[in-house]
Amino acid sequence: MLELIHFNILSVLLFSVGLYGVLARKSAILIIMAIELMLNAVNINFIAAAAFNHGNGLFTNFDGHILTIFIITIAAAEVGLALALILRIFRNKATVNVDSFDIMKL
Amino acid sequence: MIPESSNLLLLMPEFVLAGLALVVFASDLIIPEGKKEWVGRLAVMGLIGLLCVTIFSVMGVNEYVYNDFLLVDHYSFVFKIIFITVGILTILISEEFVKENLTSQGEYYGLLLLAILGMNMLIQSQEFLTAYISLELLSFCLYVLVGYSKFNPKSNEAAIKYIIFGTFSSAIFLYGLSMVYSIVGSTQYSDISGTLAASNAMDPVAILGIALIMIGIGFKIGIVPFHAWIPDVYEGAPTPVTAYLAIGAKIAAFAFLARVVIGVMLPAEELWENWQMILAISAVATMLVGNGIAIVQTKVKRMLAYSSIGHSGVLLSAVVVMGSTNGIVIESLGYYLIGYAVTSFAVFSAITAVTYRNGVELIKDFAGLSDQKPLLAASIAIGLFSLAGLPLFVGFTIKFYLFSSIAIGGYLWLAGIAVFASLISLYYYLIMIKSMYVDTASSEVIHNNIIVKWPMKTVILVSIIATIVLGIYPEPLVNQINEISNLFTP
Amino acid sequence: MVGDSDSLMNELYNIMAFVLIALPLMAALVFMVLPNLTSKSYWLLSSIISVITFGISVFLFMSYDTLTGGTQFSFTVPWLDQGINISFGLGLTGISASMVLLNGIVLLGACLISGDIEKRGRDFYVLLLTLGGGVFGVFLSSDLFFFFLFYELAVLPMYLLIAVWGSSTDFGSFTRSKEYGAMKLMMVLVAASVLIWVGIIAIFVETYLHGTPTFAFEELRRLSENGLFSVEFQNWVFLCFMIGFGVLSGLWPFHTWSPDGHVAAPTGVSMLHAGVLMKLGAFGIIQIGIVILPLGAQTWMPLLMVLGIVNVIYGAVSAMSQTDLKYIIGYSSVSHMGYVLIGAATLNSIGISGAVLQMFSHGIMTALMFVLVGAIYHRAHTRDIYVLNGLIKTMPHICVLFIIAGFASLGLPGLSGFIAEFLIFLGVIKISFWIAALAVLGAALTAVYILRLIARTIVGPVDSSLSDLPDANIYEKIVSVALASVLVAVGVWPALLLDSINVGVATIMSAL
Amino acid sequence: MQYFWLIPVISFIAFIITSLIGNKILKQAWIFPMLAIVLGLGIYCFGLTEYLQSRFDLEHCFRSSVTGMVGCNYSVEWFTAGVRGADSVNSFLGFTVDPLSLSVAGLAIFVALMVQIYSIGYMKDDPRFAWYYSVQALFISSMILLALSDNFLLLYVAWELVGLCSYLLIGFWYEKPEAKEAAKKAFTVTRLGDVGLLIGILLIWIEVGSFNMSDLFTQVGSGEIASWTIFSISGLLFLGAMGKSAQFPFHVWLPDAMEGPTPVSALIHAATMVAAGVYLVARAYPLFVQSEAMMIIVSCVGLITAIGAALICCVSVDLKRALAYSTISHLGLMMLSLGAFGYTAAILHLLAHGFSKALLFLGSGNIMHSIDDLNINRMGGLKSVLPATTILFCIGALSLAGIPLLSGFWSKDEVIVSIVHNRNIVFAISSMVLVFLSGFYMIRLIIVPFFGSPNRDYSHAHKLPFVMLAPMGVLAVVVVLFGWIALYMPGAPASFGTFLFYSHPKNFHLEPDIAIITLVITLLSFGFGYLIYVKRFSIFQNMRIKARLIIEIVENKYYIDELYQILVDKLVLPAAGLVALFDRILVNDVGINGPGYVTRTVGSIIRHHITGRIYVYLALMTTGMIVLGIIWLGIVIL
Repeated sequence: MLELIHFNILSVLLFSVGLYGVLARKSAILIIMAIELMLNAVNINFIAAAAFNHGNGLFTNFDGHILTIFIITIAAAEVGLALALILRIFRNKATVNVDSFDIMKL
Repeated sequence: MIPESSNLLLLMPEFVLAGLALVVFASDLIIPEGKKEWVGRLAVMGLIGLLCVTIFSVMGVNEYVYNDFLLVDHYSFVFKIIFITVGILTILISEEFVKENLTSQGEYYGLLLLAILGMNMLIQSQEFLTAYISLELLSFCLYVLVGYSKFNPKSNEAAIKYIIFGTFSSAIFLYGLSMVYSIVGSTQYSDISGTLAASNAMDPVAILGIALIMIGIGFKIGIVPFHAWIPDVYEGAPTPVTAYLAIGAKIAAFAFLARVVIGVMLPAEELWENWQMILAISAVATMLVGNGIAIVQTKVKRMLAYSSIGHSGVLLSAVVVMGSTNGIVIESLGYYLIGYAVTSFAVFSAITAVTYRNGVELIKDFAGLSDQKPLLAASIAIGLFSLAGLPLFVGFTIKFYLFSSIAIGGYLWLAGIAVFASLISLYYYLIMIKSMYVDTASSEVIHNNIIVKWPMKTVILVSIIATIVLGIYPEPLVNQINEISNLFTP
Repeated sequence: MVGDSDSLMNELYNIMAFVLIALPLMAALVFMVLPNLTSKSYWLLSSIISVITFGISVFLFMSYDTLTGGTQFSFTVPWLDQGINISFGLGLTGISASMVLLNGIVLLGACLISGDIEKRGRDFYVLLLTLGGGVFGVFLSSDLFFFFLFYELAVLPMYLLIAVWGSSTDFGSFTRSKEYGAMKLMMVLVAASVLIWVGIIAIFVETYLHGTPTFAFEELRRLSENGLFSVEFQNWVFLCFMIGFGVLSGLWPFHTWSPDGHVAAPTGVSMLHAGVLMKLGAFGIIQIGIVILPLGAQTWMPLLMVLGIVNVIYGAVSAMSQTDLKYIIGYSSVSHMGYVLIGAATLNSIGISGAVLQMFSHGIMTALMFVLVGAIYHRAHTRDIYVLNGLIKTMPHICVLFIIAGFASLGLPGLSGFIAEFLIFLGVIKISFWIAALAVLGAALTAVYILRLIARTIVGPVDSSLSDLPDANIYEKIVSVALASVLVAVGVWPALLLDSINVGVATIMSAL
Repeated sequence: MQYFWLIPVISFIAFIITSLIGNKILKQAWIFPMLAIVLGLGIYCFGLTEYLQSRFDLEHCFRSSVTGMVGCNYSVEWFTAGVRGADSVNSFLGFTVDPLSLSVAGLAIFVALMVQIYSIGYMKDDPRFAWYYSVQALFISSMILLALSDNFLLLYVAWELVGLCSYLLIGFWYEKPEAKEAAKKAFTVTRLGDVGLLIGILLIWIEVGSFNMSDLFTQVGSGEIASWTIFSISGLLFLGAMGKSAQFPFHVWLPDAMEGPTPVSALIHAATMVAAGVYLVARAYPLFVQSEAMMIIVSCVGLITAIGAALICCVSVDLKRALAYSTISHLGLMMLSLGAFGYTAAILHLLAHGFSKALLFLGSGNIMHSIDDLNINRMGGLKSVLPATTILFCIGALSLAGIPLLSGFWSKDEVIVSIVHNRNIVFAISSMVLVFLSGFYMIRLIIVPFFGSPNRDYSHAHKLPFVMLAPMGVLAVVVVLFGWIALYMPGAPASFGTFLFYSHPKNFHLEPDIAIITLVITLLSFGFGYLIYVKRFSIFQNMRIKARLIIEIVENKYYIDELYQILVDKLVLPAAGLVALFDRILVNDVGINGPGYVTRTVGSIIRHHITGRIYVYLALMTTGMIVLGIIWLGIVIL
């Protein structure tokens, strides 16, 4: 039987994978993707909490579901914007390797 | 008890602002190339109108709207006024810069307006999802604005760094929110604080959730250890945008933080006591790291970025002592933010004027400015002296006030470190002043070709005068802010 | 109608203290707004302003009623009645009366002497007047917040004044650039004010927690008498004040900003720097430290006295081996300010009144010296005492006055320095014989370096390269003669100042 | 008498006028100082007469219970410092008129008048004629103040002012390196002594609560002050006196002071200012006599100084320097006398010496004026060139040598009597040696320059104007006649000893045995001098060669100047240099610049965590989160 905790664990794992990806990848696009993973972990958490706790205490409405939809939307916009910016920099530098994005430092 | 209302007219400023943004976007299509500054002027006129609208529609109001999602009160009123004013000033200093350096000028102003809208919503939200969406609205605009200088690799790089960092911190923020939600079942401040205060044995999940939320906000403010993006983004962004980041975005973030702390954290006293220490440590680190690194900078904007980190530390120290002496802290925090804003405008407006044509960025390139453009040099000097906390300028009074309230809150040592940090800051400000006033003009950079037009001149004069007047006659302003603090003192 | 004009006069009389502070600051502001004039006209305008402030300071000094005593010319308006509750309070005490007079004199002198400033005249006079106004503010404030505000305001212009209009000097084995001197001065002084700031905040917090938040001296004093401040509290806060204010008075080992500042500064600024700026610190210790924190004062005074005597001897010995005129005078200032610190540390009325008199006397004397050194430097383009010689042949006026100032400095009776030092000795010998003996010895050491200076530069055979230098110009003559006459007048008739100083000291003593 | 304060004031006004307008009326600049001093002399004479006639019935005058003399005091408040009534110091401008102050003031005014008249001739060609007179006026003003002041503070004021005048006048020809160095030396050395004086005054105030002399003496007399305190106070005062009166080891400045104009040497460095030390000891005599140890110290210092200086005087070839050493020797003798309870004798000798030595110096001034040289070995046979000067000089010299009927004889006899009576045999014999030496050097100074064969060509010698010879003549008359007041003092019951005395008046009595012994010794010394310098006995020449070493030591002033020079060069100056270096390197560069440097360095190190790489930033953020979490846990657990 699936409990809330299982979804939570899944979410933590997904979040961790995303975190790892953010820290380990050198390509800007992969970093964005990893961040998307993290956001998906968030979504899982929200949906699971809303579904399992429905009716208890303050869990009377569909807040969790609504939150998820908003997050998905915003994440999409975010990715779009990020990709646009990456495209821009790719045109100027012909690379998306974040190692080369260090004109400004120290 | 604050009444709830369904009077949507209370959101009139936001509606008007959104409409204004659309009008500005549309006007960009109509206004021909070469007259694009009228887009900005239209925005300014609109914002001035908005100022009136705001004053007439929400002044003195204290009501919840949208099912308790938003709170229209004096706090949000004061900050709305601040945001709109900051917006006006930013647009005014942008005009020449945008014309000389950026393509597609129209959207620039529209995005600025949307950013203001984001701030306005952020400040009056009483619920984390609304807050998050407003924050993202603000952030999206800023991401674009930072990268607005399309062909400037620095600008591109800054935008990339900003957006990756920003989305990453959003993810963390949201993850924290999801954890809190799974315990509380709601994202409203009052519900969360109610649950936190009620449960004696605190749920580790909720604590971790709150922590992640705070980290997300901490990123926006740029406190140590979440400060790394600030220097790069400030440096890479077009100068007026840097000003906007350093002034508008920072004020918004702090206003938001204060709201969250007051709404969520303070009722859970035990939790807050632990947090105070964490924040204090972070504040000390922020002040020392920011000012310490600023000393060795050679580029003006980067130096100001680090100095801005240092100021975040000072402000964070004020947040630390919230709770024990609410009223006076909020009062001093508000006063500090306003004083910081006018002072920073004195600095940034002049720096924008200097950089818009010559693109100078090194401190030593400012040599000889006082001979060639005395007004700009004076503006920067006054602003820097004020930032360093020297008197006659507002910087002295706000620091004195803020440090006193920190000390009253029981953190005299923190106040002491803050004073010490402002001593360090004096050193690098003086280096900048030396460059302008003492060093002889270099042959490579000549400032004589700078033309200071009336919008810029207005901002410079207004900010200089405000820097002085607010410093020596702060009473009306403080009284206004005092109204806010009364809201939070039972 | 008569009554009206009477009350107007009364009004004006009451706000005199405010006018004194506001006038130079307003003038500075007006200069900034005014269209560009020539340097000469700014000089003329600021000279007029300083003549007026001089007049007002003389008026305040003369009208200070020594029979009534206490704080007079009180002027209080609420400034912030919310939150931390600050009022803008001014008042003239017996001690500040003579200090205000000192600043009036030195500011006038500094303005008159600076007529040769060509570069950026406007900025120079704006800053100079701001400095003067700030100093007046410190002496007249009766409120800790404004005291500190004016204190910082007085420090603020120093950086630019030195860094822009100063001069760099190469000493062979090392160099002292004007930027370095200015930066060091500014950083050390502001670092010192960090301590003061912390102390002020600590005091305020105590009063706030007690339910009577205040910055006003009178109020704080009353609270202190009622035992609000515990001994431990007083101990650490007074230590902050002692070091913080002490640094501004050249307290060893934080004194090097002062000689290096002098070496870099232009003449008028040196005058104000040594003449009044260094007095602010001692004034703070006496007027605030001792009055508000008497128990702390009692704890730390032995240390201050020892440091003061180190100042005296160390400054004098350092001055002995210097070769730059300004260094010599700078270290002599360090040495003389040591007397002030010792005098304050005696915590008895004679010592403190001696300290205040010494502040006045040293202010005038050292201002005079800097006028003359500035004049010499202006003509000979060097301050090296091994290069300068036999100057009295070519510049008799400058040299004669220099000798007068020098003798005032070594404590020759008949000039003001003697009475001041003598009173300090009297105060000290009540505490410790050996400290007094060392202090007297210090005065003898002063003779050594002053006479060395005179023998090297002023008398003796004259070099051909120096033989056709002109003597002082009319302004230098006026200023130097006026300052020298003050030295003589106070030396011959010290009661001029001592009457009001005694009253002020009586107030302080009643706090102990 | 109550107008005595006018004397210094008038002179001071003359000083101011002359220094302001002196250069405009260059050749007439002497008028105001002269006028002032003549007026002063007038006031003094009236005052003296008044004192002598009616001192017992004047309102302000009363007999001191300690000294027994009648003193008249007048004072006004000068200043008060501190809280009035509680803890304050009151100081008065007051003067006292008693036999002691009258004597010294009289000496000062009279000699000053003579010297000023003399200077009209002597200084007339000097470009700084006006400056000379104005400083002279200041000197007179302060010297009279010194003599008259009734409290120690005022005395100290005057004490320093006369020092200032001495400084200014020694350095009168300041272009000369020797002159400026001598001036510096004089002021510095006396200043060192003054440290003692000032501390002594401070101690007096602590003990008595006032600076007033009579208050001090009353308390001392009533035995309220511990003997140790009396010893230290008197010792400290004596330090000041030693400095001013050029007593060993502070004597080094006086010979160098001869760089000043000769009339200045006559007035300041022979007759008046240098005697101030003796005057101070005499003034504070009630204090000194309370401490037996101090009296012995005073005698010893006096004796050492007297003999040491007399020996140097015997070999000095510079006429003025020789006279200066003679002055030191005589000052030593006065100190010796004071230490031997010869109070009256010392003052009498002070006066007699003052007149005589002024005469001698003016005589040497004549020589200087006419042949512009002071080396006695290059003179010889001056008697034919300067006959009048020769006579006058001889009168002065013989007076100091102690030839009967001249004033020096009486005073010296009085001194010797007190030494023999009050001190042991060593002192007695030493004083006899001293008599011999002073006789010897005086006869040497007479024989070598004035008599014998000329060693140079005098054809270019300048003639002496009357204005220079006249005051010398007056002085010579005084020198001849003055000593008789030892037997009869007008206005007093009998001798000078009934006018000026300590504790009880005592008549002067000539003790024939002592008088005869000293006379014999003096004559012996004359004979000795005659044999050496006139007959040039070869035995003495041989002795001279054999005692080369000793003579060399004496000629080099026992190497004391060199010792001081080494002390200054090798100890004081390097120490000062070291302090300055310490100040620059350690205090400034390390102590002040150091923290700034450290901050900068730390800044430039920690800036390296901003690497510019996004993933590093993100990692930093993550690590920061974890670190904050650990801290948070720590806080929660604690």
